Amino acid sequence: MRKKKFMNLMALALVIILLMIVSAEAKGIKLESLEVLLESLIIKPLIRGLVIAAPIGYWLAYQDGTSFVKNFNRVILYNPPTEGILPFLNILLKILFPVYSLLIVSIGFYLLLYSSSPEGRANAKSLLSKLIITLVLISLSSRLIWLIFSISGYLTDSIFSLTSLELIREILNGGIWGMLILSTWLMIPDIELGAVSLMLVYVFAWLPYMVISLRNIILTALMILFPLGILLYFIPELKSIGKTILEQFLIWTFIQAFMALALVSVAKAFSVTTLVSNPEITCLNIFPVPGINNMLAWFFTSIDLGTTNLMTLGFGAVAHFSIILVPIVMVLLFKKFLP
Amino acid sequence: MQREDSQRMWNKILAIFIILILLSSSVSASIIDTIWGLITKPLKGVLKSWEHVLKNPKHFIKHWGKHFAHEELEEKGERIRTFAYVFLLGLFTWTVTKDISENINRYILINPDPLHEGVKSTVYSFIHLLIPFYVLALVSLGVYILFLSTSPKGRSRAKSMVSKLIIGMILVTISPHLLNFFFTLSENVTKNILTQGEEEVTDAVGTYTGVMWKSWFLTVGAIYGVNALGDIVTETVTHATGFSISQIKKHHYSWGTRGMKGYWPVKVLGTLDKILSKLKVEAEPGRTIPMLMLSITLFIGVYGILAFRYLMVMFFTLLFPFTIFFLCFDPTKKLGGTLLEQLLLWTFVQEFYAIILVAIGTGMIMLPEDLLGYGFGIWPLTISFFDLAACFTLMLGPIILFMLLRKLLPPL
Amino acid sequence: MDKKSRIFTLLVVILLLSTLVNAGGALLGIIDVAIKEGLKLVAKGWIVSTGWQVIDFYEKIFDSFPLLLTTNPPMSEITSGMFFFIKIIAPFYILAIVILALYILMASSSMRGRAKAKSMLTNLIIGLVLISLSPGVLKVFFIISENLANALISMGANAGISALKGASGGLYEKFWKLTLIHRTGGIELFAIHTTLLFGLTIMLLLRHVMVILFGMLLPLAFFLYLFYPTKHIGKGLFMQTFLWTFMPIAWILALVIIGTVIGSIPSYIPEFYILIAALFFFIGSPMMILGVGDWLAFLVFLFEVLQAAPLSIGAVVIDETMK
Amino acid sequence: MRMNSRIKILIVIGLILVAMSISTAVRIPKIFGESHETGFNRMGIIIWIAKRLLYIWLSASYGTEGLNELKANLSEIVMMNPSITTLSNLMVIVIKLVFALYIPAIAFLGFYILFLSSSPEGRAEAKSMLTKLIVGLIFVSVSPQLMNLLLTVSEGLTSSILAPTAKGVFTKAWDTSIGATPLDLRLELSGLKGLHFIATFIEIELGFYTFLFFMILVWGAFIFPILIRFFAVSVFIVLFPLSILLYSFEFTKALGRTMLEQTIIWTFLQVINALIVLTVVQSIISLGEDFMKVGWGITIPVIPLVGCLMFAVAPLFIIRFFRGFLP
Repeated sequence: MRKKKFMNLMALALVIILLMIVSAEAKGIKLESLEVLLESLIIKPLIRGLVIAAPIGYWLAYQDGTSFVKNFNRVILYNPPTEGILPFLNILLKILFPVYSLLIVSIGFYLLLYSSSPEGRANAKSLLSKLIITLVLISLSSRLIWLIFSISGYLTDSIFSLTSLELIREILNGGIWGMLILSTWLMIPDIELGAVSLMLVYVFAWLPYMVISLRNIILTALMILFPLGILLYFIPELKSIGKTILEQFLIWTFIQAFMALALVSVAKAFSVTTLVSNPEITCLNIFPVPGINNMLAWFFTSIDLGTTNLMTLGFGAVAHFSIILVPIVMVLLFKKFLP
Repeated sequence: MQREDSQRMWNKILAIFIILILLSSSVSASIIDTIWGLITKPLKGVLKSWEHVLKNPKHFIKHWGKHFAHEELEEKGERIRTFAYVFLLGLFTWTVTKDISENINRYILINPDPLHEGVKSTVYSFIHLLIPFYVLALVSLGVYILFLSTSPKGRSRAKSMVSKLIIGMILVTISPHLLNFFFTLSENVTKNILTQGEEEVTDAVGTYTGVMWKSWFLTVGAIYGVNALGDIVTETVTHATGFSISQIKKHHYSWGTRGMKGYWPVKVLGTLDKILSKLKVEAEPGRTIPMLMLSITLFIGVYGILAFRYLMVMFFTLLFPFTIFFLCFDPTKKLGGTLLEQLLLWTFVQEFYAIILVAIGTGMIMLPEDLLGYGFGIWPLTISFFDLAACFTLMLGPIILFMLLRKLLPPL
Repeated sequence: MDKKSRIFTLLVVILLLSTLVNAGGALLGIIDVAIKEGLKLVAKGWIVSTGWQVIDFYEKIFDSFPLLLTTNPPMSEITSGMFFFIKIIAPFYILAIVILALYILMASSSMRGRAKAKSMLTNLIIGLVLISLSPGVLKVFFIISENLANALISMGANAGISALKGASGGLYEKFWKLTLIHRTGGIELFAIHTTLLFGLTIMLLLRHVMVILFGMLLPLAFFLYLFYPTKHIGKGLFMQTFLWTFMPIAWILALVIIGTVIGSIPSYIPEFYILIAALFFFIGSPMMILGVGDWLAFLVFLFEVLQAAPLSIGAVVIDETMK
Repeated sequence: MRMNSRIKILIVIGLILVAMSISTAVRIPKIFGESHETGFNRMGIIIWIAKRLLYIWLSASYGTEGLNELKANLSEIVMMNPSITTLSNLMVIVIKLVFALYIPAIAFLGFYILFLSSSPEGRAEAKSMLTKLIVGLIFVSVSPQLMNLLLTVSEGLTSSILAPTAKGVFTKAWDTSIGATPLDLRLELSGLKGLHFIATFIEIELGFYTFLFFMILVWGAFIFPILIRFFAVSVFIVLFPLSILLYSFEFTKALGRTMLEQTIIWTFLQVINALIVLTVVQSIISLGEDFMKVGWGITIPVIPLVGCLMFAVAPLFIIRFFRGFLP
């Protein structure tokens, strides 16, 4: 109804303008309104469309705007190389070996000479075994990390195999493109109108990458701390620190599996959820009269102008947000699970 | 069928009307001529209006450039509006800084006066409100003692509760005086702190006012400085392309340009004149909303928190009889404890404020000079990070201390 | 405004214009200004109509409210994921049972240790039953929540939905009125409005996603619940499943309450603000009723939305420091 | 119908012909043609100012929508409570649900007793649980009356607090903080309205971003918590039987406790609101008008402003601090 009213108003206004222009030109009087017409209704919208919306569309289509969409599975599956910790590991071992040898020798002497009470001997033995386990684990820690990484990678891969990657890619694509279409639709009459959705386009393009790279950075740091964590975990006084390090390492490793799970469940939900009414919107807003827009949009969609609907947009947004939400949920949910 | 008929009829009528209108303006002239003219004239006019554009595109560019800049009409308004904005913001800053540097101590030290007759009467009306509660509590206790108390232990507890209630009654009746004593105590402590660190306090307030002034300077710079730079650049560019003579000629100060246009001094003079006059033009206050927000946040952060503190103290002052009652009646002890704790803490916020002021002042005095320069903004319009940090400490420090002390207090 | 009257107005305007065209320039100038303003009005009308199209686009989610709130995703999608996780769990499970059995047989040093191991074994068996039953458990959740939802939504949730629609309509009305006066006048309102509607959509769709996710993790939850160290993780996962499944009950309850109560609010309170309060109440109702998250978080969010910039900053800081 | 339209058409045709003849007969001199530039400028300025004024008027009227009614019945709004009768049918359903839930609960307890019956203290514990459950059953069956009692108590407290209050002072605080402009047919420029007036004349976004939302908040912070409380209280009225059940059942006691606490807190938030009104009034009376009154020309009355905004913050404190008072 409101739309109809606007249509009438604008049609009237356009007729008036045309008549005025004709008559004024006939009388040879320069019109201000003509320039306003050209400026605010034709040139500036065109500039907005061409200078702002089109480059972003190009960026999404041909540049790295949709790079996350293109290879999200590779990015999520990526883990930092385990060779990175080797120098740190060597330094740690260099420090630890003399200490360890000293301790072992002292314990041996203790067992040999002052083995008075059986429980004392038992304690010494348990200490010895602990030391040896720690030593083995630390010297094997890069292998250990590699093992954990491969487990979580395998898990992630098999989770991805629950649905087709194409569907997930389609959903992500739909989210980011739908936002761009929406912002273009809003941007052409007034730039501030599309500010929120334009911001969301950039959020969708960048924030998943930010989260994943944050994961990688934190994981690298924890990987370097991992042997130290093992060492501290076996020292009763410093157990809590070691526990925290190991826990955080495991959590941040398995976040990738949960990201995959979130995407998979988004895909499942997308394939099963239905809306009662699923409206469409097409990024064609070049005429002040919405009716004409819709007509032209209906005409142009046959040659595939950007069109989005509520399902695609909503689930695409949910997919992007779920990537962002998963680490928070994980870190909150999986606290303190080591003994 | 009917609708199509009416449709066709309407189309016909429309056509008739259009023809009539076309004919209408040709009552005085010959028909064919006018109709031909009506068809050709507009086309001719349009062509005429665009042919000069086609001849010299430079003019076309300038024309549209002027259009994308502000209209002549709006320039007048712009000058007045921008100046008014800067002036009013400066006035606001001036009054706030003056006010706060004059009587920050008063604002910190003020406490609600429990002996003020309005407050007193309200408190006493609350005490009247409390009487049925007291009766209820006593009656229930009596019933408990008489009938329900099986064990002597419980009876003794009930008796102690009765005595507590009696004490509570006495305390309630003198509660305004108690509060008055307490408030004077805390005021004296605060006064001592403030007098201990006199110059620290003045230094901290100086930092605060300095930041407010700096934000005003930034506003002025953002409004005028940017335009000045932009105009210089545009003028040099137009000189390089060299068709600004006409602009100088058209300029309302045409003293330098009459008759001897084209010489470089004239150009330079005209350009300077243009820049100086342009400085007031095209300034957009809308682009200084961050600075405005900073000023408003600083204002609210100090005034708002102090006023809010006063109101909260008043709130718990009015609740004080209830507090005592809740404290003295065992089942609601916890609630009363919370209320009392709140009253103490909100009253102590003034001490916190004094402490924070002295701390900021000390920090500012101890800070090496060369560090103070670091800040954001273009030289000389920079706000030092330390000053900003000091201001935000002034705003949030009391609240943080409040929360910390709330954790430290023993559970009542 | 039907067709005929439109044509009539058109004709009258054309008539006036043609007369003015024949009259001289002064009138033409004034008309020119008028038409300049008219053109600006057209530009604003363009903005408003565009905004209307997008708001209409978002508002279509209200039609799907009953469907989205009363239905859960079909089990067939979830069970596949469940079986995937059960496959993952199975080897660990067998390993655990075997180790325990060996422990009981061989290294049964003390009576207590053996008893402990036996209780562990019974635990494992119970877990086995639970895990194999986990689709059934989820199905029971779904049935309960759907029946409750259907029972509640017939109590007049439509009135609540129409209240939310009314809130949206009020925001739109203010937006277009302010925009027709100045082109940037209502932008802020439009941003708030679209953000709210988009947030509603996201919430409703995210719930389905989360139900699927935690439903798939349900066997894992049972498995983790059996072992003492990972007990609270399993509990957390289970609680998440529970909450995300029963969240629509809270929403529908809020809708029903809004629809029932909104009539009894005295009329001197402006209706627009009642509706907006209803909208925020709907958004925050899961936090209120199911205790998802903190109250203060919801209230702080509310004041954030009310755009009291310094005040809400203060509230956030207070919240942070109080934790 | 059709006749009418035909007559209309004829009339219009006649009009057009007459107008054409007149307009072509009368020739307007060319002098007006020259003056068209200046006329345009003057008109432009007038239109510019008129637009601004219209915008200010409209946005300020949105910012203070229904404020007079609020001022008129302040205490009624503070004492506003949902009536049980409107919610009775929902409550009946919940009570039925709770009764249905009692059967499994009692059955569960029976099994518990069977298992615990080995030890006497365990049996006693189980028995106490059962008695608690039965008492809960009684309370559930009278829960509407209980809730009514609670609401009545809080309303009585509220009214007895608001009775000695000079509400005029509070409405005056609203007036002073919102202020007035010439658009309200008053020869003054004061308060947030005046600031918004000036800011909008400087830049429309400026007025919008800085003062309009404060203007809404000054009384929106009053009305929004009260409305939210209204909805929340009605939710908790409906859930009251369920919370009693959860509180009386041993294994869900924690959940029931929080729910009951929330019920009580949100019910008695009314009293807190009344106390805030009283506080603001007393502070303004005891401090006087021009304490902390910053500004020159247009002054910013800080105490009334913060007093009005206190509704936004104080309930947060109350809800935050006054928890966990139930056993």
